[in-house]
Amino acid sequence: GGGSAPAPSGATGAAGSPKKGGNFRLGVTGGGSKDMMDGQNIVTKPDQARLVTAFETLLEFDDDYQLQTTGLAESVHADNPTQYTIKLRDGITFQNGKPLTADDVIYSLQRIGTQANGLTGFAATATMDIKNLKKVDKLTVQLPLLSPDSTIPQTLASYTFGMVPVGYKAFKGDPSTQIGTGAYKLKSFTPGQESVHERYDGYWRDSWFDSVTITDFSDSTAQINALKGGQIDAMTDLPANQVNAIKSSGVEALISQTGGWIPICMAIDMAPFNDPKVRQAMRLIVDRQQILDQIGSGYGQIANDLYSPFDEGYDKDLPQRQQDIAQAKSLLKSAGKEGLTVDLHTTNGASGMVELASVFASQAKAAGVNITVKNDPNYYGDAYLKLAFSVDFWGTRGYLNQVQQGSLPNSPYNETHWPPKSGEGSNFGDLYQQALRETDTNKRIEIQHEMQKAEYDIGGYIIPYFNSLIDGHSTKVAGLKPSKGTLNLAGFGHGFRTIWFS
Amino acid sequence: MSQAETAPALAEGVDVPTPSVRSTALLARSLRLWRTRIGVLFTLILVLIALLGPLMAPHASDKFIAKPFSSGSASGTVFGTDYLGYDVLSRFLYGGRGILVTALVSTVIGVVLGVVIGLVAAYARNALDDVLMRLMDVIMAFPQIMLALVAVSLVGAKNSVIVLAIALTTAPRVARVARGAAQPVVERDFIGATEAMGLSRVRILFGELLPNILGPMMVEATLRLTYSIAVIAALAFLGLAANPDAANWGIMIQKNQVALASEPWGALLPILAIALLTMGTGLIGDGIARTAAGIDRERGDA
Amino acid sequence: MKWLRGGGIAGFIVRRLLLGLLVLFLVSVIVFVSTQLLGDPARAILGRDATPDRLAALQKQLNLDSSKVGQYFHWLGGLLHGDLGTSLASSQPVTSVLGSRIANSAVLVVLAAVVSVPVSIAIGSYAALRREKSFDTVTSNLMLLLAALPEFVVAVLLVILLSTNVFHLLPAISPVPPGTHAWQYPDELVMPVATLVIAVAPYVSRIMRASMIEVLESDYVEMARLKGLPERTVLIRHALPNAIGPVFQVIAINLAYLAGGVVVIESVFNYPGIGLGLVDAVTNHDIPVVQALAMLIAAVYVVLNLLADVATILVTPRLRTRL
Amino acid sequence: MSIDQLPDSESETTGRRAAVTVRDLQIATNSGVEVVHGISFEIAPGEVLGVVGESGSGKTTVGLSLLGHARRGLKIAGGTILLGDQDIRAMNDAQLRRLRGSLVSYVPQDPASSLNPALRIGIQLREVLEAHGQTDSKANAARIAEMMREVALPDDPAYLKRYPHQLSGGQQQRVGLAMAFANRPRLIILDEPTTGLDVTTQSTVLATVRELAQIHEVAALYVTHDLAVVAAVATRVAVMYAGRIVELGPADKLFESSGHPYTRRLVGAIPRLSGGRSLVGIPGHAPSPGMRPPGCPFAPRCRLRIDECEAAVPDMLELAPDHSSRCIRALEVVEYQQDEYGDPVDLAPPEVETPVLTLENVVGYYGSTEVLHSINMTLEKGEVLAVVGESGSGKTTTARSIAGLHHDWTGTIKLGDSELAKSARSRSTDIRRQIQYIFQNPYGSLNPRKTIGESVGQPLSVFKIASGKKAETMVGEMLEQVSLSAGYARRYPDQCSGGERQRVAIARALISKPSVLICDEITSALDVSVQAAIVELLGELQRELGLSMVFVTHNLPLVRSIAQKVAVLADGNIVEYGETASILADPQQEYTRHLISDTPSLETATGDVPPAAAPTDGAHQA
Ligand SMILES: Nc1ncnc2c1ncn2[C@@H]1O[C@H](COP(=O)(O)OP(=O)(O)OP(=O)(O)O)[C@@H](O)[C@H]1O
Ligand SMILES: Nc1ncnc2c1ncn2[C@@H]1O[C@H](COP(=O)(O)OP(=O)(O)OP(=O)(O)O)[C@@H](O)[C@H]1O
Ligand SMILES: [Mg+2]
Ligand SMILES: [Mg+2]
Repeated sequence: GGGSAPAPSGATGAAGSPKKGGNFRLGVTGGGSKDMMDGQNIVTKPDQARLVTAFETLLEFDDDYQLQTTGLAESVHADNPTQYTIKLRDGITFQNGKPLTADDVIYSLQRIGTQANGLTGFAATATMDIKNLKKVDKLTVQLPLLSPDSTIPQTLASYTFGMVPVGYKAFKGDPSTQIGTGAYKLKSFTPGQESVHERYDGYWRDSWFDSVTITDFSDSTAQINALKGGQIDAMTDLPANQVNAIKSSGVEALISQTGGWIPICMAIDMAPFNDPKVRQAMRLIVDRQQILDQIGSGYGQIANDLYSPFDEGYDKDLPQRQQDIAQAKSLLKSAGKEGLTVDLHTTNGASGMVELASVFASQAKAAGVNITVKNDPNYYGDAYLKLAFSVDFWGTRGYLNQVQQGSLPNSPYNETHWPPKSGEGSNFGDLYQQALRETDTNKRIEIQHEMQKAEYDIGGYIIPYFNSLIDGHSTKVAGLKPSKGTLNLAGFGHGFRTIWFS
Repeated sequence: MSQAETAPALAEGVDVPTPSVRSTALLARSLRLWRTRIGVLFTLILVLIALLGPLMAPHASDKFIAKPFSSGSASGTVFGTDYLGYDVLSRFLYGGRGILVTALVSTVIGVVLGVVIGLVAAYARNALDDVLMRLMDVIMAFPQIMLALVAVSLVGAKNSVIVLAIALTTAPRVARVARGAAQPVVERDFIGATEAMGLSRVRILFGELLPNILGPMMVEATLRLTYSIAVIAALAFLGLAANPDAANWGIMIQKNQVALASEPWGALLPILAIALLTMGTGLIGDGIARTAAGIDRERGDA
Repeated sequence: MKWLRGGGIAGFIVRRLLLGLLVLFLVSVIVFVSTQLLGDPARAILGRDATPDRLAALQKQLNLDSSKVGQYFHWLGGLLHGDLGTSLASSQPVTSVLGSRIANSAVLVVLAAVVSVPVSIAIGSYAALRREKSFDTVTSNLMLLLAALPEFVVAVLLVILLSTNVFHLLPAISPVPPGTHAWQYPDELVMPVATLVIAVAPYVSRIMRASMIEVLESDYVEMARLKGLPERTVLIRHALPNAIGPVFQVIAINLAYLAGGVVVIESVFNYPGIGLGLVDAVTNHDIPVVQALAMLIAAVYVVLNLLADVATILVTPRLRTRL
Repeated sequence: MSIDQLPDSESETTGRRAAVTVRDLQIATNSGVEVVHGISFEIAPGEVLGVVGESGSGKTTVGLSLLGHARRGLKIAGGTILLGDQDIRAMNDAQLRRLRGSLVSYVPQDPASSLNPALRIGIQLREVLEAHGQTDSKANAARIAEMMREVALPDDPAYLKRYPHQLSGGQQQRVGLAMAFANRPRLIILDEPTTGLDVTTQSTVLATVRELAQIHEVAALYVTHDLAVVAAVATRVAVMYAGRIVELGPADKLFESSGHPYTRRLVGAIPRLSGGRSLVGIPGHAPSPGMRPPGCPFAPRCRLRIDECEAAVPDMLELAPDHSSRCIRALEVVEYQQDEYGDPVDLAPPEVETPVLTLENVVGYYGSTEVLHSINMTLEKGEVLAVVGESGSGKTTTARSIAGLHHDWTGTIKLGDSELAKSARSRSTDIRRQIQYIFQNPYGSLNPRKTIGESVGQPLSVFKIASGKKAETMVGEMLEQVSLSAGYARRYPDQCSGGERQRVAIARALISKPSVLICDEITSALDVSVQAAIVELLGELQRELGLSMVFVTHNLPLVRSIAQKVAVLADGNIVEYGETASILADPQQEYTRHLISDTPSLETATGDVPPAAAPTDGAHQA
C-alpha cells in the first residue's frame, strides 16, 4: 500500500510548489434540474464533481487504478473469505468538527445497503451482511459477508461509497446538511445551475483553493468559450476533436486513458442475435481503429470486445479482433441472415453513444447489413434493457465488479441478457461465484480468463474501444495529471485537493 | 370612396393590356425588381446545390477521410473534415436535400391548412370565425420553436414529427394573415354576386376568394418557409434531428460549430447556405410584396 | 362622454381579459393532455433504476393513481392558487425552481425590447422617409440579411468576434449565479441582448417601414403638408401615431417569441432563463415544470397581445370611440 | 336654390386684378410624359372658377400645382403661376410652406381620408393657425369658433374634441372648408369636395363655398366632374379634356351655347329633372398621358371631326371676350342645333299589369336594429321601378333582400306567384336565375382574378345553361349586346374602364335571361358621360328584352330618364310611391321636395326650373 501522505508531489514539478488561494471555477456538462448532492449517490455528471468536494471513501484508487490505503481507512483486511475488518485513521473530523467513528461507517454502509434508499451502490452490497456490521471499537468495524467476495476493497474505494455522518440525508435545500470529511464544505447549491464550496479548515490533508465553484453547462461550446474567455478554470469532457484547436488559445487538455467503454449491446436471447453467428458477424464488421479515430479523434485504446482493461485478470492474450467483412458476410449467410435489417437504439446518454451507432451503421453497409439508428429520448425511461440491439455506456471498473453490475442474470443493468441459459457459456455464473470465493490471485485470474473467453466468443457486447477522458483547463491550474479512474479531471483533482493555481 | 377617380386602365393606356393582378403575372412582374431577381438567383443556386449536390460530391457522405477537423491540406480535401472525419464538402453537398424537403413539406402543409382555416373564418363572419381564431390563438400562444421542441422531445425526432410540429405551428400564423387578407375581399360585391347565383361555399372559397389573396399568401409562404428552415436548423442545432449524424445542414452547424474558430468550414458552409436560402426566399417575398403594393397603389384599392 | 369612453376601454380590456382567460383555459387543457404523453413520470424519474417496487412507491407518492380528470382539476386548482406543484427532478417547489429563471428571462426580454423597439422604429421610419434612397436600400437589405441569419449563428459569431477569438472585450457566457440578479452583470448581458435585438429588429423595422410608407402616402399626410405645417410636425404629429398602430401587434408577437423561444440563445450563452429550463424539464420529464412553463409562456403571449390591442386602440381613436 | 343666389356673373373680373394667374402650365411625370399641357387661366378675387372634366383629365393635378405641389411621380415642368405678383414656381420649400394654408389653401377630394384619423378636429384646425405664426391660443380659439360658425358647425369645445370619424361625411367636408378658410387665404382650391356626399349635404356644402368665397373675396378653383354641380357654384367654367383646357367661359354660356363639341356632349349626358329624355353618352374614352394624339385629343370621339382636326392641337379660339374654345370648328359648334341631347322618351306604363315581383310588409333588420319598416311595392312585367332616397334610407337593404343577399327580414317577397326564401342559397336554381343583381361599384363586383369571359360565363355553368364552346359563343354574343367586343372576354377587369366594367356586370346579369333585374346605384361611381351611356344601354336592353327592373338610385333626374314608377324611401319607409312623372312634377311629401331641390341640375343652374322643383323654403340655409 502507498503511504498516507497526500501526494501533490506526483504533480508536475514545473508548476512549482502548491500555493493557497483562489476560487476554482469548474464547468460541467450533463447536468440539469435533476442535479443532486448526496455523499453516496449521483444522477448526473456534476453530481460526481459535487460529491467529491465533501465526501471521501475508506479506500482510494490511485491514478493507475490500483487500490491504496490513502483514504479514511488505515487498513481494510480480509479476516477470512467472509469477513473484513476496517480500521479508520484517527483524527479525521467531519466538516462540523465531529470526529469520524465506526458508527458513521456502519451508518454509511447500511444506508447504501438499504434498497429503499435507491442509492447507486446498492447492487454492490449484495454480498455484504449489512445488518450484522459490528463496531469493534471507536475506529474499527467488522464487515461480515453473506458469501465470499474478493471485490470488497474495490467496492469500498468506489466514489459512491462516501462516508457520511450518522443521520445523514441527501441535499434538500439546506447546504448545512451536507457534512462530509472532504476538503470543501457546501455553501450554496442550485440544481442545474451552480454550487459553491468553501474550504474546510479542519481538513485532515492539504487543500489549496479557498473555494470551488461548480457551474452547470448545457452545451460544450459554451463551456469551451467560457474556458477560453477565462470565465472558468477547467471544464469536463472537452470534445476529443477540439484538443488541438484549444491548445492555441492558452488552454490545456488533460487526457486520461480510462477503462470507460461504450458497448453495442446485442441481446443474446432476442432475434436476430440469438444466433451466435450473427453476433460474431457483427463483431467482425467493426473497424475499431476507424471508430476510435472518428469518435475519439484517436484518443483512446482499441478494445477487444472485453471490458475492465486495468483489471489484473484482463486477458491480453486473446487475439485482437480485426474487421473481416468477408468472414462476416459468410457467417451471416450461413445463419440465413444475408442483407439483415435491424434497428440500433441509442440516446444522448453519454458523448459518443449516438455517433458510435451512426458510424457502426455506416460500416455495416459494407457487409450488406442495413442498420437504422433510432435516437430515442425516452430510451432509459421505457425501452432500456428490453431492446435487442442498443448502445450503452460504462465507466472504469474491476472485472468482477463489472460482471456483477451487467453480466449476470440478476445484474441490475444486463443489456445483453448474458449468460446463455444452456450450452456454451451457461456456466458463467458459476465461474463468477468461484472467482469471488477464490483468494488466490492467479487462480482467480484463470477463472476470469475462462469467463472472458466465453464473452469474447459468443458474448453480447461489441466493444470497439476504451475511451479517454479529456478535460480542458487553463494553464494556471497546476497539479493535474492523467488518471485511469472513472472521474473526470483525475478524479476532479482528487476531491479538489491536489490541484492549485500556479 | 369614389372609385371613379382611379380609372386604372386609363392610366396605363387601354391598348397596352398590362394584366397586373394575377398571381403568375404578379410573380413575373415582381421579377422586374432587382431584389426579386437576386432572391430567385440565391434560391435557385441553393435549391440546385441541395438537389444536385449528391451527384457532385467528391466522396460518399459517410466515407471516413481523416481525423475529425483536419484541415483541407492535411486531409487532401477542399474544406477539411468534420466532427466525424467526413469530407465537409461532400457532407455539405449531401446535406441540403433533407432540410429543404422537410422545410418545404411542412411549410406547404402549414400554409394550405392555414389558408383553408383563414378563408373559412373570413367567409363565415360569425361565431365559427371567432371559434377558429381563438383556437389559432391557443396554438399561437406557444412559440413555434418551443412547440416543436416539446413535440420532438416527447415523441422523438422523427421526420414526421418535425414536419407535423412545424406545419401545425405554421398554420395559425398563416390563418391569421389569410383571414386578414380575405376579410376585405369577402366584403366585395363579386362575392355577393356569386352568392346570389348560389355558387357552393367551397367554390366561393377556393374559386373566388383564394385567387384574390394569392399575393399576400405568396409573401406569407416565403416568410413561413424562412421560419421553417430556421426552426428545423435550430432543432438540429439543439441536437433534435431525425437522424442525429446524417448529412444535414442543421446538424452540420450543431456538430461543427465547436470548431468554428479553428476549422470553420464545416459550420460556415451550411450557415452561409441557410442564410443565402432564407435571404433568397425573403427577397422574393419582399419583391412580391413590393410589387403587389405597387399594383394595389396603382389600382387605388390598397 | 369622457367617462363613457374610459368605461369603454375598461370594458374592452375586461372583454379581452375574459377572452384571454378562455384561451388560457383551452391552453391548460391542451398542456395537460399533451404532458400526459410524456409518459409515466415515475418511470422517467427513476430511469435506469426503475425497479418495480420503487416505481410503485413513487407513483403513489406522485398521486398518479387518481383519475386523469381528477388530476387535471387538482392541477388547475393549484395553478389558480399560485401553487404550481413540486418539480419531479429537483423535488423543490416549481415556483422556487423557476423563480430566478423567470426573472432572468424577463430582464433579457425587457432589455431587448427597450433597445430594439425604438431602434427599429427609428430605422423603419427613416427608411420610409428616404424610400428607395441609399439609407433605405442599405438598411432594408441589412435587415433582410440579419433576418436570414439564424439567431444561434448570430450568437456564435458575436462570441467569436467579441470574446474568444478576435477581440476579448466581453464575457463569452452569462451564467448569472443563483441568488444574484441578471442586471448585476451588465457586461454579460451585452451579447445576449444584442443577439435578441438583431433577431427582432428586422421584423419590427420592416413592418414599421411598410406602415410608415402607407401613412406617408395617405391623403391626410399630404393634406398636412398642404396646410403648410412644418415637416417635423407632419412626421411626429400626423404620420407617426398612425403608422405605429399596426406595429404594436408585431412587437407583441416578437416579444412573446423572445419570452419563450430563445432556447438556443440561452444555450449558447449558458444563460439560466426559462428556455433552457424548459429543455431541461422536458428531457427530465419534469411534468409540473413543463406545465408551469407552458402556461407561463402562453400567459405572456395573451398578455402581450392584450397590451398590443390596448395600445393599438389607444393610438386609433376610431377604434377607441367605437367601444 | 334659385338664380338670384348665384354670384352676379355680369360683374366680371376684367376690372379687378386677378388673384391668381396661370400661364402655359405644364406638368409631366418624372419620366417626362406630359400629363397636363399648356394650361392658362386667371381667377379674380371672389370668383369661383369651376373645372370640369372626365376622370383623368388632370383636374387635381392642376389644382395642386397652384400650391406649388405635385404628387409623387409628377413635377411641374413649365409655365408660370402667379399668386398676385408672387411667382409660386420660384419659391423655395420654406416659402412654399408659408404660402400653403395661409395664402392658398386646399380642400381635398375625400374628407374622410384627408383628416387625420388620430387627431381631434380642434387640433387639426388649430395647427393651421399655429403653423402660420398665430400662437395666441385665446385668439386662435376665437378664430376657430368663428370658422366653425361660418361653415355651420357647432363651435363648442366638446364638438372640437371629436375625432373625424365621429362626424358625418358632410361635416367632415365642412371641417375641411373651415380649415381652408382659417387663415383667410386669397385663393382656395376645392377638389371635388362633394363627391360621395348625399344630395342634401352636397347642396349645403355648395352653398357654403359660394357664400364664403363671396364674403371673403376669395378666389376659388372648384374641381368637379359633375357639370350640374359646377352650374350651381361657379361663375366661370374651364372644361378640361386630356390634360388641356378645351373650353373656358361663363357658366351659363357654356351650358347654353357650348363652343366645344366635348362640352356639348357633356351637357347632353346630364340627366334632366324636367325632361324625360334619353341620355346620350360619349362613346370611347379619353386618351391617357403619353397616348395622346398629335391633333385634337377629342377628335376620335367627335361627331364633327374633320381631317384638319388631327393635324395639330387646335389653339384657343376666342368666341366672346370671355369665352374661348379649343376647337377649330368652335363657331360652327356654337351655331349647332342642340341635337346632342337625347330624344324625349315616353315611359308609358305597361299595358297589361302582371306583377312579377311583389313586396308585402317587408321589414328589414341589422341585428336588432330595424332599418326597413314595412315596405310594400310591386313591379309589373316590363316595368322599371326606381327606388330613390337619401343615403342610409334603406335602398340597398331593400334591393339585397330581394336578391337574397340580405337574409334578415320578415314579410313576403314573391316572384310571380312563388314566395321567395330569405337566402339565395335556399332558393331554387331557376329563381336565382330569374333574379339578377347589378352592384353599385363596378370595381368591386367583378372578380379581379377572373377574365371577363369567365365572369360573364359563370352563370351559364352555375345555372347549367351551357358549357364549353356554346357558352363561349353565348358570352361573345352577350358582350356584343352590351356594346363590347367579344375580344373583351380575354381581358381582366383591371384592363377595362369603369364604364366597361359596368357593361360587363350587365352582361353577366343578363346572360342567364332573367325576368327581374335589380340595379343598385349602378352609375353612381361613374363619370357623367359614362353614366349616360350605361343608362342608355340599360334602357334599350330593358325595352328590347321586356325586362322588369328595380333601379335603385339617389339621382332623381336619372329616374326621369328610365323609370315608369318611383318609390321614395326615407328612413326605411316608403314615403311616396307612384308614377315617375307625376311624383317629380308634383311631389306630395316635404321629403321628396327637398330631395328634388337639393339635387344639383342644369335646370336649377340655368333657370330652367320645373315649377314643382322650386324650393318652397330655404332648404340649405347654412
Ligand atoms: N403620381 C402620378 N404619376 C403619374 N401619373 C399621374 C400621377 N397622378 C396622376 N397621374 C395621371 O395624370 C392624369 C391626371 O390625373 P388627375 O388626378 O389630375 O385627374 P383628375 O382629373 O383629378 O381625375 P379624377 O376626376 O379621377 O380625380 C391621369 O391620367 C393620371 O393617370
Ligand atoms: N352591415 C350593416 N350593419 C348594420 N347596419 C347597417 C349595415 N348596412 C347598413 N346599415 C344601416 O341600414 C340602414 C340602411 O342602409 P342601406 O345601405 O340600405 O342604405 P342606402 O339607402 O342604400 O344608402 P346609400 O345611398 O348610402 O347606399 C342605414 O341606416 C345603415 O346605417
Ligand atoms: Mg382628382
Ligand atoms: Mg346603398
